[in-house]
Amino acid sequence: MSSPLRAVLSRLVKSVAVVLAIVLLNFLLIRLAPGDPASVMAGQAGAADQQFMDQLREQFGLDKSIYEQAWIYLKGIAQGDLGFSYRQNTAVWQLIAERLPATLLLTVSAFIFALIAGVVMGAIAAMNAGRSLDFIISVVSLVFYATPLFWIGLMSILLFSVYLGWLPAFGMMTVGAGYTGWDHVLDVARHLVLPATTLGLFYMAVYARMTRASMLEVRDMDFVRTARAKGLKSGPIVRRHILRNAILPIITLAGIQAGQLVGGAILTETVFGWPGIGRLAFDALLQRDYQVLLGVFLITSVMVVIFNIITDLIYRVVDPRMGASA
Amino acid sequence: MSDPLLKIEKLTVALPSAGDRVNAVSDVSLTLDKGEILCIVGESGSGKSITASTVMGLLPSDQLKITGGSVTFDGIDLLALDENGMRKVRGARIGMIFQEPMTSLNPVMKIGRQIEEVMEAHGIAREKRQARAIELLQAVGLPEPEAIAERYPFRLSGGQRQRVMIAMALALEPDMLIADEPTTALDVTTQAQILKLIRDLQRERGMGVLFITHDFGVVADIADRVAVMQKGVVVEVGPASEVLVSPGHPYTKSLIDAVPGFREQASAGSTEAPVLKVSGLRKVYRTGGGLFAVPKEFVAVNDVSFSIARGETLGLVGESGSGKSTIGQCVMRINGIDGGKVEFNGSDIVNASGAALKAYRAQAQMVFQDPFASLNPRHKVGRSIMAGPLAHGVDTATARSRMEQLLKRVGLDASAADRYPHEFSGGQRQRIGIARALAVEPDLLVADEAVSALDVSVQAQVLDLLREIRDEFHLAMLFITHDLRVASQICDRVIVLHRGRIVEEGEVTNVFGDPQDSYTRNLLAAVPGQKWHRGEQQALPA
Amino acid sequence: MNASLRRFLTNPKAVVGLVILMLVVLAAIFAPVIFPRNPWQMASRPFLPPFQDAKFWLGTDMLGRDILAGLAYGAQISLIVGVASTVVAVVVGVLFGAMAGYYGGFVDDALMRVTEFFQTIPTFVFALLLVAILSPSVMSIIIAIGVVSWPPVARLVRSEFASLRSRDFVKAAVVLGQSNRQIIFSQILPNTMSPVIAMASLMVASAILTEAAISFLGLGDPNMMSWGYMVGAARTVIRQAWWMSFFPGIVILLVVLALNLVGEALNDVLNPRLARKGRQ
Amino acid sequence: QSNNAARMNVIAFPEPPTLFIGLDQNGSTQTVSGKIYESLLSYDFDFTPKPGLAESWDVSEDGLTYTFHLVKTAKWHDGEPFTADDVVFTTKEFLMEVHPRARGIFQNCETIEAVDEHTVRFTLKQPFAPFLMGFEMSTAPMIPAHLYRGTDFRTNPNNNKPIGTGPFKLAEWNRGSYIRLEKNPDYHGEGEPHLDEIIFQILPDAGARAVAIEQGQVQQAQFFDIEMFDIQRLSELGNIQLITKGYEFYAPVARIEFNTRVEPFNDKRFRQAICHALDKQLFADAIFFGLGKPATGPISNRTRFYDADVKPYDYDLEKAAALLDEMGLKPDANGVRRTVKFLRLPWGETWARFAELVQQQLALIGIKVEIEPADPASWTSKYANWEFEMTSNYPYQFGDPALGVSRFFVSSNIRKGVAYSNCTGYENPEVDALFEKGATATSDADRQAAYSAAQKILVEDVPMAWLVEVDFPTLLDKGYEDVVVSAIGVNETYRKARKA
Ligand SMILES: Nc1ncnc2c1ncn2[C@@H]1O[C@H](COP(=O)(O)OP(=O)(O)OP(=O)(O)O)[C@@H](O)[C@H]1O
Ligand SMILES: Nc1ncnc2c1ncn2[C@@H]1O[C@H](COP(=O)(O)OP(=O)(O)OP(=O)(O)O)[C@@H](O)[C@H]1O
Ligand SMILES: [Mg+2]
Ligand SMILES: [Mg+2]
Ligand code: NI
Repeated sequence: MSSPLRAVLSRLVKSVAVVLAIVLLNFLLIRLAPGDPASVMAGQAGAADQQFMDQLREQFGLDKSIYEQAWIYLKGIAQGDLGFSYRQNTAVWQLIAERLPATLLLTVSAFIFALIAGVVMGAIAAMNAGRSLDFIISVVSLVFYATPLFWIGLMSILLFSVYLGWLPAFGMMTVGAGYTGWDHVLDVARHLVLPATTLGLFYMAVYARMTRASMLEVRDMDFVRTARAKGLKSGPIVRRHILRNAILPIITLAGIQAGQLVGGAILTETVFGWPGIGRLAFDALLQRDYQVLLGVFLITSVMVVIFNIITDLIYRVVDPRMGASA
Repeated sequence: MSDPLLKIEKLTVALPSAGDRVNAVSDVSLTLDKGEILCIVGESGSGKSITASTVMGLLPSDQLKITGGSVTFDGIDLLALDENGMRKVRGARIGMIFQEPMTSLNPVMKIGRQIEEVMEAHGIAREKRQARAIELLQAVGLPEPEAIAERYPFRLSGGQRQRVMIAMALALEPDMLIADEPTTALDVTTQAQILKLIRDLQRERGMGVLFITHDFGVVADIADRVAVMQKGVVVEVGPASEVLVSPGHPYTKSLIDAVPGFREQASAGSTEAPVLKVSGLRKVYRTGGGLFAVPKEFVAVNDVSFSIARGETLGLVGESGSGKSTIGQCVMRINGIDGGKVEFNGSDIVNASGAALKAYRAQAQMVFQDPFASLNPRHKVGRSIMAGPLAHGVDTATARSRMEQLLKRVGLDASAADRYPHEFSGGQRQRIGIARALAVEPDLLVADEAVSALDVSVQAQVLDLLREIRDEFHLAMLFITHDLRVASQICDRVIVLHRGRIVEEGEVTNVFGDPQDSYTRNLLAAVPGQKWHRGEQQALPA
Repeated sequence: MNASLRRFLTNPKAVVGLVILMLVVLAAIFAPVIFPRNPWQMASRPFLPPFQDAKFWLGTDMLGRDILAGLAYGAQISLIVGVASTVVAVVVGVLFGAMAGYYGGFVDDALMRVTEFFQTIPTFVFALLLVAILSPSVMSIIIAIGVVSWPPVARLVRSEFASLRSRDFVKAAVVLGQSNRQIIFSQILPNTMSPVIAMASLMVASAILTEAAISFLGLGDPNMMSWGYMVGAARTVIRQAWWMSFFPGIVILLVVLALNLVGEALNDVLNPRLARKGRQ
Repeated sequence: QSNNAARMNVIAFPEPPTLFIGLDQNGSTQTVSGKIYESLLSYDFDFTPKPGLAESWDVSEDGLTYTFHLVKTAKWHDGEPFTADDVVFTTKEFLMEVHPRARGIFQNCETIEAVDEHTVRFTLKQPFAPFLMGFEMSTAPMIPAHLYRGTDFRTNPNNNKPIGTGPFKLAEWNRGSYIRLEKNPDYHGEGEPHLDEIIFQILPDAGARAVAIEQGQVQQAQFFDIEMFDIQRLSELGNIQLITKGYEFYAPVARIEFNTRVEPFNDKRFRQAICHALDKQLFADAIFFGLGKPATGPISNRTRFYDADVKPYDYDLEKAAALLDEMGLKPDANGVRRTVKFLRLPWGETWARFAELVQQQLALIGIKVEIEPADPASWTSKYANWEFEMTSNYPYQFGDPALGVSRFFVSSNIRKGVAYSNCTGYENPEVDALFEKGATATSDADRQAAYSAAQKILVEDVPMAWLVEVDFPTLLDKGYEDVVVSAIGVNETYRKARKA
């Protein structure tokens, strides 16, 4: 087995272990929580008696021991079954699958926006270090870095939807408009603008600051001096030598933050009524819909793990030193 | 005689206000002719690099400002050039090599590409570049140049990288080469090769070379002319033959006197019973390892045996990575071992633990290489020195008085106890380190590269101190160094290590005077400036 | 240290940050004096716009509660949660990091797996879950934020420990016969404190943001007025009463900004080299 | 989709967990599946029964026999005819197994039989006055016997493909986004329905819902879809009408329930003091933004047998303080007489504000209220298991005290672990007897007498503080007519609803 392949494989095994651990942890945490889901359901039925609640408990396996429940759940997962939501009367997998695309659309757009805008801003700032442009960019990113995401969301709704009326404030498409084809795409895009920027701004600030710092650090490195001693123009120096090396820590960071993006998505999806799994998770949290929660957690963790593997691979491509165990 | 290739006149560069002196360099005037090697020597911080950077236009202009003087290169006023004008000079007409080969190449760009970049920057047609790069790699003596061109820097050794740097600097056949301590980070053997390479290329192409070093041995081997700098001022300039043999300035003289030479008198040796006995020592490092990877094993020390008696100094020499420090750490029980025995005063210390280990700690001490890293920056000096005795149950008052005595003994004021390490110079810190080791009143002292980081003049003082202390306290000393001349100055016996094995061992003058093993012979041959030491004037370049 | 302190106090970032923080701390401390009325008490008519009644500069909310008083009392919660959860995170992180970095090998491996595990879990989601399970209260929020934010500290401390571990002065301490405990706590730990302190001040900032987000989603302590709660409660009336969400948001922004400035200034002063590395 | 189709966009919040009304009677489930499933009757605003799947009905003199004559042309959405057998199956087998509230009604039946294909007869064991109120859509939705008989009702695959007899069929359900119902062309009502499709938009965010109705992206919002404070503003926009009719069947009274088992709530004076200290008008204005009026007692004035002639609790802090003084609860240095816990109802912002206002108001008489937060699960479980001191609630009354009110007060319904039972622990044999009489008496006059007496006693004993009779609002685009036509308003079939 070649060594990069081996590294990727061991990475995968490790990831699976992490995912397993997460499943167990969440399962235990949630099961240990107070509140009996059967009584909620019974309550919502308008009236309830013991017989009805026992029925419910039995139906959803709530009368079994916690270990049995965990085991049943784990077995289910191994067979690709994320459980069944008794609140929504639907397979958890289906609930998540229906909402996952919306979340992916939101987070990936936010991520791409943040990464491109952030790196460009950071690079401009670093190249003008000490000048007013740098100052402006630094202040802007410091402010976005400190602004609560949900508040930016609200303020941008106020500004862009309520007062200026430029962009829709909520949802993923114009309700009842029944657009098709390009109109549909455009419609979704218009709805995407505010939530994606809101979610992305914080990370944009993070990447801008990071890029700036990283570039300034790389700028003082020996090999940059070498490049200058070669008589290179500043363009190639920045692109080939400084940026190329400065981007490495950002890739790592981006990988780590993929998971945090999902957290941000809960807030964003709440503020903008975006029909994704962040919203699903929050509703499930409030309703103690255990199965859905477990499913969402599992999926987000898997997403994080996948993101990490991807960044790992990208890193291997970008940094030749990685994966070469000489 | 035509105009010199490079003419520096009254160059003054100001330091930022917080500096310890006003100017980094002041009123520096130097000239360099075509086909000539000018060495700039001087202690750390004397302004050598600043001078070179100024010529190259690479001063960090936000921190250091040129406040006076001129630099003329081949009739061009370099200081008057704008960035674009300067850029055209850099790489094309003046090449430069730096001290740190490990960090001077872009880690994520292939070697060949990095060389081609120089040509690209100066308008060489794309088709020619690749062939030329290979040709250059060949010229600097790299094996398989095609393969090397396709590699990333991390796959090359330090010496190879320095060759790549040279290839890069020479790509456009510049008129002048600036080399800022290009061999300081390298092994002696590699250093010798690189020095020879630079010298040969310079001859071949008739370049002017501005060579910066702090090692007089190197100067002796390579320089046509020498400029000596001290605290930003050129104190002496002249042909190498004159400056090295009959230095005019007292500073130059003191520097030259401090250069250690090989000892000629055999040491008396010790007749006592050995305190430390190492036999069949083996140490294996395991790295990597994981679910899918078998850990890689690296045998750092293999079957090493030796013993040291009180009052005796055993030297451990060998090139970088030969396992010297590893042995020291095994002896000190910082590392575990994978085979063999280490006995102190007849008792096994490898498996010692608890009280036995603690007792050993009071008897064996260590002096470290880096004076800046070996003292806890958050502890006052007094506290650092007292830590050992206190750890061994000595009461505070005794520890304190012992600490004060030792400070005096190593030549420091008692008031030093209340200061922090950063308030001391490197040499002073090394003295503090020695005092700390002595505070527990050990029988054995391990000194790992204890003087390597110091300037020659300071080095000489610390060596003297160590020697005195050894005699005064009747210590057994294990002296680890890569510098054969230093070893020869202080050791009674010496062990030559090569890849973790002993290749030669014996009384110092014997080993160095009449080496039996070919590795030892190579090592010795690579020591720069030997002919100068032996007084073979004629060997100096004319 | 005095020199660093001077450098710190002359750092413009530090000055701006400290001034804002000082104001907030004062507001938190003197809230009961300036606004003797319970912040939950109705003070005036509901939906009073700002800058109209001199007694209620920032207006009132839908139950007629004074926004300014709410902000002052909210400062208490934000600061308490920010500082306390950071303390939790730092203690846990330092312990984990110190053990892993100092002992290396198996201990390191095991502890780092745990750390990685906690880093993989989407932190905010996890914090929400913890608060929900422990049932919303100041205590549970502190615990939740602490639990999700220690891994970066652990990593930082671990790497500092690992590098200091091989530093000569630590070897010297080993050789001098100091015990592991002495070495960890008196030799190495003080040397890791500068970056940890700098990181901690940045963590207080993000803890305040997290607390605000948790309260915004309605999982805050229902008996404590907090900024996040105020924005969350105002969300639904944003069209009628922009000021209800605007001012608390601005205050959060300012405080977090101030803490970031202070953190950066500390970074600049305490570890000039690390300063540029940014976070994480 | 053609754009001149008669379409209506309605908010659905929260997203219904399922559309199978047989198993789930959540509010939003009712709103959506009320268009898909039908029951035998519908009710006018004053609860007069109207035809549904039953064309006509007779009640015997002794109040023991109810005979329903069914619509003959009704078909299930899968094409099978709707028959008396379906009614028998639904009421005798299906609902008895899965629907506790319906069980409470149909367990009064001695026999349920199909007289012929289109006639069903219910024979009661003893008179049960509100029996005719039991054929509302969510109480007794008709379930197709041919798909459910003999199956495990809870796991029947048809649960995900609702098959009813209603004017609309499920066309598409895009979870998290919308549910589209389309016209049932085979509907039994002549020329009905008038709408081509109804799209339920799932808008989880309150702000988003307000914008949607404001900008005309949806044409109807109901219950608590729009936060109370927004109603007035939206109703003044010109294109939107505010309707408060159509909630008579639910007519909840927002109230605080006391756990009368625990100190100090076991003392009537303490409860009365609280009643005096709460400004009901303020609750109606500040919490419900005028959509409601102060309540006088356990029965809403919209529900049958209301009686206004009960002891009044005027807002009077002095009376409240006097009662507390009498109990010996003296203020301490901070003015606090007693600290109590308030278990907050987790159904959204309104109830958070409600709790905060209780806290504010009781503070004025020295009762310090600590709010206990709860998610739905823990609220329900704490409430059901009597682990609370006070909590708020607003259960539906289902048009008749025997169906929606007595359950909270009769001692036979003190059942630990069961939410929405007599959780306050109130026990009074006199009240038990009066409620019993109210349910079994056959004349309305007798019933009124019993319930009036019960109300008087309850208001004197105040096991709960009744604060506000909540008016649910329906916001409806002015371009639609005949939408709210019965006591169940938006949960109705919409067979008559049409574009103007
Ligand atoms: N960027 C800088 N900012 C401020 N001071 C500097 C800077 N670079 C060098 N100096 C100072 O300038 C003086 C000369 O430095 P220089 O690097 O030329 O010394 P050097 O002779 O090359 O020493 P070494 O042998 O250690 O390389 C030193 O005192 C140094 O501290
Ligand atoms: N902790 C370690 N893990 C793995 N390999 C190590 C470790 N320490 C040293 N080595 C390797 O063991 C070999 C011997 O190292 P050692 O430090 O003893 O060399 P040295 O002779 O002291 O060299 P130098 O002159 O550079 O100090 C080197 O190849 C080094 O890379
Ligand atoms: Mg230098
Ligand atoms: Mg070494
Ligand atoms: Ni679509």
